[in-house]
Amino acid sequence: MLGLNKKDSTLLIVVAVLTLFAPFILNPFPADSALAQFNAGYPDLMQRFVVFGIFAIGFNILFGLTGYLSFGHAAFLGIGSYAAVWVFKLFTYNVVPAVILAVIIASIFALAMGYVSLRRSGIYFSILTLAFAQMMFALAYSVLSNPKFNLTNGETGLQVYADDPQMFHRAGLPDLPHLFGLSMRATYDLDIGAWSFSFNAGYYLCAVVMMVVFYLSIRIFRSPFGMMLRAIKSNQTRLNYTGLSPRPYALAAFVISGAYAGLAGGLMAAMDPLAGAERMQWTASGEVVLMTILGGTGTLIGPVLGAGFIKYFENIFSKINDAVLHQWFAFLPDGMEDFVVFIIHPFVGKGWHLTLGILFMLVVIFLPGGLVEGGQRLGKWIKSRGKSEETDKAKIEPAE
Amino acid sequence: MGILEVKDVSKRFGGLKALSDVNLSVAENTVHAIIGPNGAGKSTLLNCFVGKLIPDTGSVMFDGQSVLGRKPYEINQMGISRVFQTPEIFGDLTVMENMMIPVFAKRDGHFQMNAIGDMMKEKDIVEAAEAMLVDMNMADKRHMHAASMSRGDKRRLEIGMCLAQEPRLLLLDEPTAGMARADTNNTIDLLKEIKDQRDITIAIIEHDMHVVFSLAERITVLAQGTPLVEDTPQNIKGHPKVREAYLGETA
Amino acid sequence: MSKSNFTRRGVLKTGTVAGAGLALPTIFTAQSAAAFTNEPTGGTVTLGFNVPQTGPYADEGNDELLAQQLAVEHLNGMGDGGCLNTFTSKALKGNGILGKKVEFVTGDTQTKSDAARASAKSMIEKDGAVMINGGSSSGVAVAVQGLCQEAGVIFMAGLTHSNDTTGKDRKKNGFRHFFNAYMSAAALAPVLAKEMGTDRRAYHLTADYTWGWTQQESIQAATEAMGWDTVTNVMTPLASTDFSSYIAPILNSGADTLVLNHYGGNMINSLTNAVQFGLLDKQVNGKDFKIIVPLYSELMAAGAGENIKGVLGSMNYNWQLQNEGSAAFVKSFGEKYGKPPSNSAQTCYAQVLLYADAVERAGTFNPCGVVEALEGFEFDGLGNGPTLYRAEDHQCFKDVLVVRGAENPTNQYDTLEIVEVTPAAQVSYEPNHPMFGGDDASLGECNPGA
Amino acid sequence: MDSILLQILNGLDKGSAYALIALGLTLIFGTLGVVNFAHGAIFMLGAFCAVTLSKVLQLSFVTIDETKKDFLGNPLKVETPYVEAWFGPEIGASIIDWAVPLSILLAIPVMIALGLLMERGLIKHFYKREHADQILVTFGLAIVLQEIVKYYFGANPIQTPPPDALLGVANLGAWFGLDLPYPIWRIVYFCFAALIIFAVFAFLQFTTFGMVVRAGMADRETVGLLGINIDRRFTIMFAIAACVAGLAGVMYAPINPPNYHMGMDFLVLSFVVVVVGGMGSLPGAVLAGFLLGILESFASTTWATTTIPGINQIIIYLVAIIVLLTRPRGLMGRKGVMEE
Repeated sequence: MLGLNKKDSTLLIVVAVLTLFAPFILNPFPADSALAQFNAGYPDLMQRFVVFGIFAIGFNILFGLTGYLSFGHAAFLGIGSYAAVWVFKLFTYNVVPAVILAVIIASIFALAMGYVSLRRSGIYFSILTLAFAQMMFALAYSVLSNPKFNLTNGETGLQVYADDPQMFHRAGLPDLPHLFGLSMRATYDLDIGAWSFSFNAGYYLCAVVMMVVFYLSIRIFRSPFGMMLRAIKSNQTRLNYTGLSPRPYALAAFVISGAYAGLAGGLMAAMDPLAGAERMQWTASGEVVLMTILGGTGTLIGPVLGAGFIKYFENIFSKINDAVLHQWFAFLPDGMEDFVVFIIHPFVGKGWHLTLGILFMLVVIFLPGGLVEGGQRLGKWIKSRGKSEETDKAKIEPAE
Repeated sequence: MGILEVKDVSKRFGGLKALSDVNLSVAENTVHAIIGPNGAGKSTLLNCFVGKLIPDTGSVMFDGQSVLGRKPYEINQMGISRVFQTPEIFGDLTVMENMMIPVFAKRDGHFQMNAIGDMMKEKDIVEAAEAMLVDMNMADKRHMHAASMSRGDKRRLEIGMCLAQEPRLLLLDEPTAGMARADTNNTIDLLKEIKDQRDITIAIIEHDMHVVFSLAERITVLAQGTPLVEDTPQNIKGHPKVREAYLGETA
Repeated sequence: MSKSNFTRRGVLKTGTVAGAGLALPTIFTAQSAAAFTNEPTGGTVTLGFNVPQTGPYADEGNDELLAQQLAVEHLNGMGDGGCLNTFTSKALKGNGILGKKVEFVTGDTQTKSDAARASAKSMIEKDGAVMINGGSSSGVAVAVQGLCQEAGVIFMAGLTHSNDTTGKDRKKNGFRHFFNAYMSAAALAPVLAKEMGTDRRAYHLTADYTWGWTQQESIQAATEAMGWDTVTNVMTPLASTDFSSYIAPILNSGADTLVLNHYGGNMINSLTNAVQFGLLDKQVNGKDFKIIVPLYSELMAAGAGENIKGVLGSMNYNWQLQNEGSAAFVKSFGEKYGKPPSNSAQTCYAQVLLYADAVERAGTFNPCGVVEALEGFEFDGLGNGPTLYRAEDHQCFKDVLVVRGAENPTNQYDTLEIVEVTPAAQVSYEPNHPMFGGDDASLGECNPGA
Repeated sequence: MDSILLQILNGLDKGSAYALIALGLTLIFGTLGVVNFAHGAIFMLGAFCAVTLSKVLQLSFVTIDETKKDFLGNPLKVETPYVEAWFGPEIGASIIDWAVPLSILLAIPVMIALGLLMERGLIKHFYKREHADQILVTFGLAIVLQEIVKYYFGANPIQTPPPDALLGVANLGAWFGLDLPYPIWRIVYFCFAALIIFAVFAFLQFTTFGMVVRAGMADRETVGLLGINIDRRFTIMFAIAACVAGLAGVMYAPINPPNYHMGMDFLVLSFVVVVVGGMGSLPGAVLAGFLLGILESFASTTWATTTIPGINQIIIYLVAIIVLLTRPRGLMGRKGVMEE
């Protein structure tokens, strides 16, 4: 299918089905039940899953394939967001030109930063990218937001004001980012019995874009170019002595992953037209590194899983407060209830960082290949269990 | 006029004179061995051929063109391939992919951005790589991870990868170092086969005299950064200067 | 079927979405179309408390959260009722809001505008919150206020001190109970003149971001108006942890007063460093060297420890304030949590009650009704004395406290002492004041969402 | 002139902290080849050793003073530290006063134990893993350590003053007729840092243990072949590195009040320092630490910020870029360390 082999086609179809039905899959619990706390199927979080998925897929093209560990990719995400919001401010709320410009501008920055940084390798490369990104963050956060020349609107974040020109904006179009009139916030709620599902236009736009870029990333992985990138990671010396210069390949990968980051940034602004400088900070760059490693570096689906994992914790676990805990364990006797709440309390709500940290360690200790390896082991275990049950049956039957 | 002409090459590292006034000519379609005791400057000399080092003085010409100041990949594109002391292969890639990369390099030059094509559908590449695997007797290992093979197989693969580029000059840096006897003999056989079947010049740096004398047509003996003698294997064997340099015997 | 659509102008026809291939069998239950975002339909109403729970302001966020929980208790008729008994508006009965039991959800702003918007959105989209309350920085407040405007819910800001929140970034759906940089300056200036004279040379250190700039601008304007000179203003990066290289040049600058336009960790460290360098022991131009921290908070005071002794600053509220509302609140908070409330806790508590009261008076949760009920609302009994929610910019006008680090605190909670209660009239300004966006600033239209 | 000297002092002081953290980081890089993202957290734990000791020393029993009222109008509870009750008010008070220097005694065993525990319990299993995995696991560890501290101590900074005797300002320039007032504790910090750096270098230079470690840094396999148990020595080096960072933290507590995320604030900077100095080079780390500290101080002067607006925000990163582009392996880096 689409020039993919059977395994990749299956993966693509599975991912497509999962994204398409995500509003159902992520909302498994009835809306009023105590477990509804764990539902993640609301527009904002679904959009975030997908947007950060795109970001991580792109990052994986650089890091997973070439092994160049960039600590500055959040800069491109931020640049993409700023570019998109500027399009909203100056021209139109239509997301198409905004996202396209976001990709272009981010790629230009990636080209410049990659050209310089790729003169070094290993940790020296990482620190160069970190330094560039931190400089851009500092510029965006304060230097370029002074009243005389306000490019980024600093701490508050760049947003659209009523007096912005918006040259191509017409009455009748939504006053928010839209796709040819379809507002990104348009949400259709479907209630089936006790369940409630939200279908959001913005999410589906992001999901379609993610499917496209996911497909592209599979193609890149399986292409001669992808093979060259893996060769860079594997052995640069041999590559050099095979008549191939690693740098143009690495630079191309850097720009592609920068463009992915810009795309994610543009989409992020399209979902929520505000671009804050914090998304450029080193912690944000670190986050995408963690997402990729957590999911499984160099695997196709890993980064998306990693992105979902981290964003789920950030948005779901942080909201579990003591009141919610008490509600959950209300069925226990009083003393018992308090005790259970006391035990769980440090790990949820304001303690969600702690849980995340522990999980980082557990995953990397027990699943060297990240979540993908976890999935594979689970798959094998189920298979072997299925088999052993069959053999059990086979053993039992003759005995009868 | 040889295919590789080295003229008056000198190289110092700080106070240490690694090479001094090396002159060397490798004739086309011969196997030329460079031997010498440890620290004689063999590796330094080789590194000057491939762009890893630039000599302080002198010139290195390949087929009439200077290689000095060019990047390793550019020199490779001129037609010089190099086999390393420890096999340098793409360990994370499969054997087949290892073989495809030099074929791509041969066809596309040093950079081509083919980002969404399917590499397994590049028919000419796949065929050429397959053919080379068959030549190298490795067709059955095509899906193995290169890193998981034995040392001898890695060496075989590396040589195959070099040959896949159809180089005019193949440089071998102690190709049998650290190998078991059997592997060494296999490698010798392989190189003999290559020598017989292909239009290729081979320059070999070696420690192991057994290898040298089984393969070489000309031998240059290097000692303390200068060539002592250059001659045929038969003449080298009994040469007093060589015995002195190697065994510390006085003539 | 319901459809939520966060747009003002563009209303999408249901048909467009249904036409996108989602034809529905009839077994699905249908809801009536809501009149506004998250209209509460059952017996409960959900409020969203969006405060920093991780990052440097986590403790402040925790205080806000405690106060908000207390407010919910009081609204639901539990506990001692707190300020419900002293509040001049008697609309609240202690039976929830409009008879609906009050529930709340919490979110973590992480003191980042992105994360704050994400958690606010999650509370609006997932949990059906009709109002978002809290926060501890102006960047977050402005960002979340903008979001609430778009989404059609009410935003009650927590701790936000930048002029912009109710200045150029004011929004019809957003309200600020906390005071602002201009008010700090206006309240401080007369006290400074009285205590330090009108002939001082001030050296400003300013956190290099929006809040810092408005704070510095306000103080400079107010102090220069009373005759002070401004020696220089030095911007310090927000990420700075050590301020020695900014403090050292003050020694020989000829300045006799240092103004620290810093907040939180920045302020704690810059003040600590300034005291380390012995600035407070110096005599310059024949006067004792003085340090001013325009915006104080209890946590900053605790973090700075002994260093705040004698240092002047301003606050929105302090638990030592003697009035009926304050006494009721401090008692209620103190008995429940064993410590007096901070000024951001008080703001968040008051904001919840004010919102609930406005809903009761309007008789609806519709944000537009709430906006109408809050605009121009005058009240007392929440701890700050008589207060006006001004209609033009949704800023509260009330007395501002000038405080000083106590020389001899008797316990860990009275490290600050109230020097002066500056009356509201002295800190008022025109809604179109140039520091507040001038004539261009406008609240826009109220947005009920759907 | 005075102001330039003052900024140099400030730079040396900032540089001391950078150098001490970077020294440990580069030791771990050089010996174990591990990228330790938890190193900042160790620094933070050091500072909290000081906080803990001063809290412990101030542990009090409560008596009720009927004459005074607390904020709720109840009788005031007066707390008297046990130390004061045991040793008498004066000695007790001075023990509390000297809490920070005393906590060095606490920090050394705690940090060494922590280092050993970390290395044996976790890091050991990651020698052969990719750097990416090392980053993830140590970053996870850093978060966990940080959150534990936050859970017990809160997020707000905790003022930890130096002993009264070391409070205040000394005029360093008095002997030379210059006016150079400088906080005493900062001078103490610089001297302390110099002492530690000297001790580490002396240890590596003049003890057999140190020589083996240095040889191991240069070529791990060869030393292993000589039959020396290099792994055990490296474990000890890890503990020493942890100890250096921890002590840097203890002494830093009075300079800026410790908070739970102070380690993260220093982590990135110290990585930059290590890389600018050259990966695996101890003198490089120290040199780069002081260099960046001084440059940062000068970039914060009004003169610098008016010449190039915002220079104080970016100076460190700008220097890092320039150094790395002109000197491929940092100021004093050796070839082949941490390069893939």
